Amino acid sequence: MSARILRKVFLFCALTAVVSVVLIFIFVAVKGAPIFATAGFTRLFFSMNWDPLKGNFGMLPFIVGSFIVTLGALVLGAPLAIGTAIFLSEIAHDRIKRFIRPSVELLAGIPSVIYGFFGIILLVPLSRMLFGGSGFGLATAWIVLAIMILPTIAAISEDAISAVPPVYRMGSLALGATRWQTIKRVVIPTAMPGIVNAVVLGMGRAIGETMAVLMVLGNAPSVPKSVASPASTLTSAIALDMSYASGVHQTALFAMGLILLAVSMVLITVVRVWSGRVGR
Amino acid sequence: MATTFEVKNLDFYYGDFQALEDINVEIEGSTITAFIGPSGCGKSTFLRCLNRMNDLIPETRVEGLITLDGRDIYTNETDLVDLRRRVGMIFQQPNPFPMSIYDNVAYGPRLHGSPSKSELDGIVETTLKQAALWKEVKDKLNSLALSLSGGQQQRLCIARVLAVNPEVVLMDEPASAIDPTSTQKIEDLMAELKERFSIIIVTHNMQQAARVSDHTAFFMADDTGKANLIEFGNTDQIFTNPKDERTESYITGRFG
Amino acid sequence: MRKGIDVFMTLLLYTAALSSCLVLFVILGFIFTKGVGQVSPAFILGFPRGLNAEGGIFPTIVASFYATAVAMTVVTPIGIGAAIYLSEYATGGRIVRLIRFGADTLASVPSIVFGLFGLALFVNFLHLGWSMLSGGLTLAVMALPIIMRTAEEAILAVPRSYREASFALGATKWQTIRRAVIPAAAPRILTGIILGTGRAFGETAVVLFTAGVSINLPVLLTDPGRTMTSHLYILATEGISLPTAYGTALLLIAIVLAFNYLARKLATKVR
Amino acid sequence: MLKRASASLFTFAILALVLISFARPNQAGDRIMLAGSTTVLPIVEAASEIYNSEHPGERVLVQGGGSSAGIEAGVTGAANIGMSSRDLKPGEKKLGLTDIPVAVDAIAVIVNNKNSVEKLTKDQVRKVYSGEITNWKELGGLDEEIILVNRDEASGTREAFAKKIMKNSSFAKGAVIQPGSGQVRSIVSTTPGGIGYISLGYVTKDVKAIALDGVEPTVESIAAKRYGLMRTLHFLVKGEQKASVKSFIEFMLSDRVQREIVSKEFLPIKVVTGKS
Repeated sequence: MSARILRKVFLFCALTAVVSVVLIFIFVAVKGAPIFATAGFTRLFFSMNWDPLKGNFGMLPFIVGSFIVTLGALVLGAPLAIGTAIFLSEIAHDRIKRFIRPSVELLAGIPSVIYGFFGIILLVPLSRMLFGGSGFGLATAWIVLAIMILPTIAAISEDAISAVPPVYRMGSLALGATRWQTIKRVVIPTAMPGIVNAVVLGMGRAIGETMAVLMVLGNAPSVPKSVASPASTLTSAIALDMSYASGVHQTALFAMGLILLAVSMVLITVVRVWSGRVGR
Repeated sequence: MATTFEVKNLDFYYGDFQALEDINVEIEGSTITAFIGPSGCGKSTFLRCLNRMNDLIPETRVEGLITLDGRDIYTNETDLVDLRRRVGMIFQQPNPFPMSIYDNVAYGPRLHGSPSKSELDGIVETTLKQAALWKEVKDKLNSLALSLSGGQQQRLCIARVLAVNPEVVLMDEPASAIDPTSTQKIEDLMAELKERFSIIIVTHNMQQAARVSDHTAFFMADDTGKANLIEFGNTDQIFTNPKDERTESYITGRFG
Repeated sequence: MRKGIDVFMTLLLYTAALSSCLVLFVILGFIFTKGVGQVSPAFILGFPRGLNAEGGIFPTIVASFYATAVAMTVVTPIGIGAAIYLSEYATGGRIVRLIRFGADTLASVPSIVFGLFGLALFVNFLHLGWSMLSGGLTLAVMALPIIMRTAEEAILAVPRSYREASFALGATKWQTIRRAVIPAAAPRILTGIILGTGRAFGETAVVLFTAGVSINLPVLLTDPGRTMTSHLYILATEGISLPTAYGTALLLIAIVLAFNYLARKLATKVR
Repeated sequence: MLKRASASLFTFAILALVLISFARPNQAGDRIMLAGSTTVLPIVEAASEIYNSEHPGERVLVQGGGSSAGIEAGVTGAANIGMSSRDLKPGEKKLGLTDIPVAVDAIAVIVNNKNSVEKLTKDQVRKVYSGEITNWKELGGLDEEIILVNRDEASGTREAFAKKIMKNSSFAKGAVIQPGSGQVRSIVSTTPGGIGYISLGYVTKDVKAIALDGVEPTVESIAAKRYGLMRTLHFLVKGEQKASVKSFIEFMLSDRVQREIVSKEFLPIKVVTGKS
């Protein structure tokens, strides 16, 4: 096979990634865009009234739902993940590291439907006991999602933290700083861009999560009033209705898919620009 | 203020490899002591025992006695943090923090208390002046320390250590990685600082040791890497008529 | 006082790390204890029976392997080809940046959007219907970034000296790649493939809308089939036959963790 | 080597195919595709298992998706038989579907066993589900917040409940929505203030079915059409059907299937229509 043809073949393989992204955009946009024409921007984004059978497609409850669920998951999951990352790179000696790091990696490997199932059989009754209500709601979703994004944030933050040159730690200790002061005042500030990067990627994962949220959040198309009340996110709304929706209802679901795509695109560009500028 | 280190039959081990054997020496305050000897003869290892920086390296063991002002520094009750404040250290490779010049110097004082802005400004100015760096950086205190030259960075590290007003400053070959003019500045600096605290410097450069130090300690390691203190005395005696012929052959440059 | 803070914070970080592992063991432990009684040869090889799909889950196991096999057979050559282009042929500049941006974006697309895309393109537009083919192809697109990234890292990890030695013997670029670079990188490439397989096997949102949910033993590429993940989702939300759900969850985790273990074993052997 | 990597992959694919041949020989054969209501799904799946074993040449494939999806699949031909647990809407009647009732189902309103309320009027149930009544003490029960559990929009059960109970008021938005009757039952059985509605076939002792307008949901009250919340389960076909589809429909309506499978969940169709 002549080298030129080969080079073309490999270029074609490399371009499939770009082609796939373009195809995804085209198909989701073509199927989703019409809703903006018929229903108009305001009625879609700023109306709380989601009632497809009566032709109302107010997506605000899902947008707000996605935001609240993701925020809660980050508030619970990020500190735990960063704490684990700091522990692994700054404090743990080898024996513990060989035990903790694989478990965090295994957590990342568990399919999301297992997290959803685990949520239903253990966390829902727990949340019902603690917060009342049916157990399906924000509290359970926060916990499940926090556990799911923990490995992502922990792994990437740990890379950033262990990339901090040891010379800075020596300098700080030599000035009589305690280990925690060294971590707090030198190590973390230096690794901050990497940590922020990890949190943003964790956020992307949380926003994109479908199955676990669908199984534990209770799927109510309304803004939750309390921690125990059910809610719904863009992803769970799509997954719940997709199997049977038709006509304008289906277009609305594709439109929500378009929003999700746009949000994850924005997150990716933020990460690339941020890490690009800092020259990770 | 005459802080003295007393070291009695000190042995030091990396795991089961003995690096230092039976070191006995007494280092008085407000003097400059130079550690010289061929590379790999344990000078830096001994220096790092004095402020227990060796503790950071796993599986190291110290036997024998090191006292600072008469108090043993290797007990469990020793306040490691306080020890390192009193015994500051300058590293071979300048290692300012990735922060502004001001924050670098202010780092130490902020650790050990919460000084006010005005107090900090005072400390920063005096220590930078003591480190002979003030004139060069006084109008760009907020710029990144990493933007300074190698020599300036080393002097910044000195200022940073001075800011926690140590009693002893250990210098691990401070001038080996910087340009000659900056080295000259640091040597003048050491002479001035001598009144305020004692300095212990590890150096390869014998002219520097002869010029700068009051006392000199000559170390040598046997072929297994185990180092001993061969001879210790004031500098001119060591450099004019050393007692031990090994010191003499090292001084006259026959080997090492 | 500062000493106190230091000890307190160390303890805090210690608990953070331990709680991360605790979570893993609670999940695995809980599903194992509840599920182990359920898993028997009859469960693995039997067919779902009765009103609430109790009984065995054999067709779902086959469907899962089938869809994953289709996906990996499609994505592996493309992924490795792309990695070869990026690491060996790419001359930098706009195209490479475009490809990297494409791969990064693909990696960040939420799985539900892959489901929509698979439904719109493969199921409806190409009229492949709910089938192993639609499910497999959509999983392939999802797994592409993982295979590309790990394969590229593997190829770049091959020392320059290998290439120079091969060129010095008069080998062409392609011969060098085929005989020197890829063999050296093969174990790590295989690790990436196995990781991708584990990821594809554990996917639900994608296959739910592309492979169909009818309990059926897929034979032809056009046959629909409910995968283990969809089966677990339906059993869990139906909330009727929980024992079967536990059994399915345990089997699913066992298979996925086996893939991860295999990948790790291969990776450590190489490093 | 590239060969080794792809070789291991092909063995992987072949392994999957071997797994298949190992199983019961399952020829492609004549496929009968059913899709639609998740309420009708279980009895059709159970019936199809027997049908497939007794008719080796044919293979019945069942897919859920809810009544609307079933109706659409029946019209577009994506499925030979559409399954629906609700009557056709006026607009859907014009699509040329022939309606074959296969069973009768009653929808029971269920509450937690600890709930002291025994009976409710249809209007009270409407006010509860539209969010006008939010505490059980307004219905003579304990002072406990009402936790609404609703079905997803795909469900025919929800459609029938909406038509007969909600009439034109809409469902409260804060209800927990679950895609399966099993889950609705398990939530109500474990949530003191819970209320839900499921097909009578799913009611077990861990929940309490309440009387509607004074009528208990029993076989007698349904047969006598006194219970207010009933619906027929339909097979929907379009135009002429091939032999295998007709034979499966007859199989479904046969006394054997109606007695052994249908009556386990619902009521045999002839209970209401009186036809044999």
